[in-house]
Amino acid sequence: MKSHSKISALLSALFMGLGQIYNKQYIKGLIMMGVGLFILITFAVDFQHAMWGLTTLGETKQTIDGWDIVQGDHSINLLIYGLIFLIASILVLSAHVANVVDAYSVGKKREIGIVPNGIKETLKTMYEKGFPFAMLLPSVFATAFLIILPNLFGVLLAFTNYSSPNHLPPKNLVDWVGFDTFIDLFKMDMWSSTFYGVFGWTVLWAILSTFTCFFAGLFVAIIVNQKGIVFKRFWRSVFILPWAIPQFVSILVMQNLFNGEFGPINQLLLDLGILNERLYFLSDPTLAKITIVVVNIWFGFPYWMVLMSGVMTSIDKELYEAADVDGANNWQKFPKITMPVLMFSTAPLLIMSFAGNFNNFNMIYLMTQGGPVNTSYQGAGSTDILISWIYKMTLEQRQYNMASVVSILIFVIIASISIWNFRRTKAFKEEDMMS
Amino acid sequence: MAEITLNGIQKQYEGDQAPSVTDFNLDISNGELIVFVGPSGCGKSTTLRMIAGLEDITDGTLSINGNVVNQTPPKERDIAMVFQDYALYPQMSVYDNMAFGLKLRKYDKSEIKERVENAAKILGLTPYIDRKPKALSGGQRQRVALGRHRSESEGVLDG
Amino acid sequence: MTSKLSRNLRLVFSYAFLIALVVIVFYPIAWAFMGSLNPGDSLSKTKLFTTDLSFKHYIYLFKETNYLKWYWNTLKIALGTMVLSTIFVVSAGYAFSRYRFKGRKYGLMTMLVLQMFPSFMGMIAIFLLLDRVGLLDTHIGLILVYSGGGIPFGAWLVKGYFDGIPKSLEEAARIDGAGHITVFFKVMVPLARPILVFVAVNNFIGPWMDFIFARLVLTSPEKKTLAIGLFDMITGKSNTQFTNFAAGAVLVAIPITILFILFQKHIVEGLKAGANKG
Amino acid sequence: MELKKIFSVLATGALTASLLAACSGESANKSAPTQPAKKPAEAVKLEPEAGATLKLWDNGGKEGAWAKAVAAEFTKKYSVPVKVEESAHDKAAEKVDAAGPTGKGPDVFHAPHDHVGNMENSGAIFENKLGKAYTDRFVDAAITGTTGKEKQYGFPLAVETYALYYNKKLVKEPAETWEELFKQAKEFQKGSTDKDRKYGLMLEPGNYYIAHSIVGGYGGYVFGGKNGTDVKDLGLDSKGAIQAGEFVKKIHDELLPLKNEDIKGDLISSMFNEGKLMYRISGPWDIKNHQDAKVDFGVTTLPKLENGKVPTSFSGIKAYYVSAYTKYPKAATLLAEFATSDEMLIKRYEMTGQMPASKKALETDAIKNDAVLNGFAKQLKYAQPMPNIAEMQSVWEPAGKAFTAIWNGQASPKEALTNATKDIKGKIENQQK
Repeated sequence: MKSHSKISALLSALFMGLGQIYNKQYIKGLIMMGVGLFILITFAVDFQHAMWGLTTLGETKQTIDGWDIVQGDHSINLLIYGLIFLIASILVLSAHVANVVDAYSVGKKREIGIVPNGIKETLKTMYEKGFPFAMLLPSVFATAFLIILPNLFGVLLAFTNYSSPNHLPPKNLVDWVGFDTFIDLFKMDMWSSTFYGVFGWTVLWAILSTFTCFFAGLFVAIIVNQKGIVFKRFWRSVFILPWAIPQFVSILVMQNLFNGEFGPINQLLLDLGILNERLYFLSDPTLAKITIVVVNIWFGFPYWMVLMSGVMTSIDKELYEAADVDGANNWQKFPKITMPVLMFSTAPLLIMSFAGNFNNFNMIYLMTQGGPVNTSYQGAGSTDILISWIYKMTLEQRQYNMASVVSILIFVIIASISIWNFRRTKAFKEEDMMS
Repeated sequence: MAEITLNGIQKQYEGDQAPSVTDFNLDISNGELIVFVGPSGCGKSTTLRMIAGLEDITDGTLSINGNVVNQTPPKERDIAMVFQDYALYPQMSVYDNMAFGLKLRKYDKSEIKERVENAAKILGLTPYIDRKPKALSGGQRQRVALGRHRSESEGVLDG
Repeated sequence: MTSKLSRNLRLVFSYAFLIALVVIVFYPIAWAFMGSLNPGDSLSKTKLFTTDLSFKHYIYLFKETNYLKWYWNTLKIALGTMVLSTIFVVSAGYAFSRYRFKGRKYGLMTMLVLQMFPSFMGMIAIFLLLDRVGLLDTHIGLILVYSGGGIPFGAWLVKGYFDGIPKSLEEAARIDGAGHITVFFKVMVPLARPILVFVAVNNFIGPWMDFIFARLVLTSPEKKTLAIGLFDMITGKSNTQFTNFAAGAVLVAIPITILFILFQKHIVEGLKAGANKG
Repeated sequence: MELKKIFSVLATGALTASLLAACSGESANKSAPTQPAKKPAEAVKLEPEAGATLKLWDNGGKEGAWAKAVAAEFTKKYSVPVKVEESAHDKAAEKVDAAGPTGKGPDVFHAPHDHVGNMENSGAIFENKLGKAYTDRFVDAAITGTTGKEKQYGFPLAVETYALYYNKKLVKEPAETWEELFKQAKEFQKGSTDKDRKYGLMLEPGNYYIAHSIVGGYGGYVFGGKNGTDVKDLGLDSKGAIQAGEFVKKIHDELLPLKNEDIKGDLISSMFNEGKLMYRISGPWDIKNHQDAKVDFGVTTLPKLENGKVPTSFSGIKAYYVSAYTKYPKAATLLAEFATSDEMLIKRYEMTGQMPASKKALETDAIKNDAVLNGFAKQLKYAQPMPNIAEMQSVWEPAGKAFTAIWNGQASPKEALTNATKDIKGKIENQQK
């Protein structure tokens, strides 16, 4: 007996749809061949050039001769177009593999005497088995091109010398330099001392801002949800306001409120006799850090309040009733029942919030622009966190490669903290989650 | 009018070491009432779910009324199943819960109405016909779950 | 008796705290509002209690700038983002929650990991990509960027919510004779309404606040969004129109705040879903 | 691949040829009578390329309105359509980098002159080939400012520098020396209370753009060398600069004991508008603001330092540049030339109030009689164009930081400036790789 499976798989591997035609699925095969042809025409020709661009980052510089401007290879564009093709080709390749697998399995069925599906049945099984893939398709495309591609590009930049002033295209070519930039970051005093300093503060900031908001939100939620408090909805609606107002607006307002000389907060505290002399909220390095953490509570507590209220109202009443029967009072019920439930169900969000604060660009950039100055830092201020430092590096100083290196480090840090934490939460271990 | 035959049915979940159901043979004739009894995890539900078409059958053949239905999707098997948690659609009223399957099978409106009302009467659900499942007691919910299949199919599996 | 007393005491303190908190929450808001009515150019000169008020900044917005046009642009982008991202996120979240297929685990891992990249790591790449497909400086391009960017987080959230819906419901529907599409639209989507509203509201709000990607993608002034329009008033050395900015900001904040309060219940639900399953 | 190589060899050859031509062109100018045949190609009358269409980027607002007017006239004259798009000039260089290669960039754009170095390095701008006949029309600073390491690029629109604003109601005779200013200001500040603050002088101390005037006045410098472009010779820790740091500290201690972070531009403006501020140091961009607030103010040179020198403010040159990504360099050059003709620059002054960069336009009566502009013009005589080499981008942040630290009392002037210099040196070295 002929090995239909092998022959058809081989044919399909040769060209999309051939194996299907061999398996007598003519319409399906023809459609697939059409798709294959389309890919070949639109894609394969440029592919080689794209890969050349990705590996060499270009060979000719821009030249100007009199009035003639001849554009050379633009390394950065070549890099991106190379990536676009790379990702597209992965998608195409997976389609091709699916095509081979399909041909193989249909061939296999033929070997045991099952007649291959006609086009009608094919469509039906496609609908039955392919439904989840169809649902995923739009997101896969969008993710591949709008998230993976840009991030991959960002990662790759770290391995080039793309930076001002000597490696800016199109007049210059950008080259692959391997890990040189990473080594620079840690070897050069100037960069590394800034990095360690900014990194330390970033971690501290992320922890402080996450926990202060968490507990502030928890506290407010407990107060509002007490028995005997009326107009619960009203209170919650008011406290949700800071969350609803566009952040870039309220941060700028806060910046004005906390102006050391002219801000009303200082004046108020002086008038009330709480202070004897002005506090320089935003110009003293330590005080500035405290100020942004405190101000951040204003922005961050509503989220947790809303969340905690939601979780608290959904805790099974029977738990409390059982505790009542056991003779527990309010002070015992809270740590024994409420708290564990809250912690359990909010832990994953706490981690996400930590990651979010780690990269809370708006807060730092709009509130202090990283200031006050820190004379021992390179390109960063006392309150700069890694992400705002990167922003300055890319936009103001055009050190694109160094910015990418720091981005990668941020990613590695956040990813490892998050994954380590997720692993410890129950949600992650559940068979259903990751099976 | 349903006869169900299980012939050498086997279920192997991917990643599990031992199969959940091995070489299970059973003939159920029309009108017969069958009860599976056993400790939890012994494969009762898996078998039922295979009959209903909710799980793929790893090996063996399942026939209903003499036709092999291994590959037939659940909706074409003409089987009903009452789930442990009743699986009532919370967003629909009792009436709509019971009428859902009929609507999907394109019965005409008057017939749906007649069948549903009839079933409701038998199960004593007429007063609650416009309520949502949430507003029913456990026993009432169970009856709705039964009732939604009463009108439409022949074989009933009680999970 | 003592317990009653302590209860009352507790309530008194609680109300005092709540009222204090209301003041703290409202103070910056009231201050920004008064700033927008303050006739000068500087926010720092705002007084909370004063009769020296003027609507000139609001008039300026409508007469001297394209404020309405920005508003309209932003509304379009916000609606587009809302629809598109909800489609992306719900379809992906549903597939991840309800189906078992090859690569599911890796898909979920990827989604998790992708959330952790610093957001503006690949801005240049996005710019050139949009250019390549001819979507640079178009609202559609920006909508795509926003909707795409929200997929990992949103899909996880929606997946978590669907995970909480008993599987038996959809199995019952399948036995009732429903196909994939019917199960999805008739049974699952109505049940997932809270999370859908949450995702939709979230994505609707995003474009009102972002000034980084909007500035990257949109270059022509007639396509500006509110956030850029307002931000331009206060950046650069000759742009110190803080009070015009405040006026514009007040008009942005009002609808969003209303939206937030209206959908409060759904937001709680959505967050809870995220909390339960992360 | 092979073709590409051949092509690149050809192109390099062409480049060398053109460089040689440029050199000999220069010598031709010097010894014009003996070598009339080698007249540079630039002198040939320019014609726009057939089918050219142009895109012009300028700021919005009044400058944008002017650009549109220019575009309309240009189209009338040359029948080349010009599309004007709004793009903030201080972000233009960056945007050209991104948009240029995609073909979405402008043909001509407005940028500040201190970006010339970077734009030259990345090859974003095309040389101004109009030669001496063109450049002679402009004030020197405008041309040096828009000249890069290799070539002259810009088509100057306006020159600006900062000077001393004074409120005429509060100041009878504006101070000529800092000594006088200190005296007047202290007198005025006597009436200041916590609730009703009054200040004699306000400036943004953390901005090196401003601080440089004092540094230069005391003989300090950023880069040494002939044109201030020797990046090996850093002068921020020179004696003059440290003296300047001490003087700035004195301003803080005696006149303006506020923290740098608390002094914002909008705040200074509103203090000035309310008549609670005698003097401020700022540029022409604040004119409109104060005129709108109906403040009776004057502008004059910065007061003399104790060594008798007028502080050397930084000047900025607003100029048009031809993008190196343009398909129509000739038409684009023509447009830039047209926009910077005396007639158009006078029109620009009328529409925007900015000081034109061309000598002839500066001679017109309207400008001569513009008291405010005159104040800036006087200061301009002492001004130094901001260095436009790319390395300058490494200076702003550390230098600003140093002056902030001095102002806020975080570091002594010597310490702060030595640190800054070290920092800048390191940055520049790092970038030379």
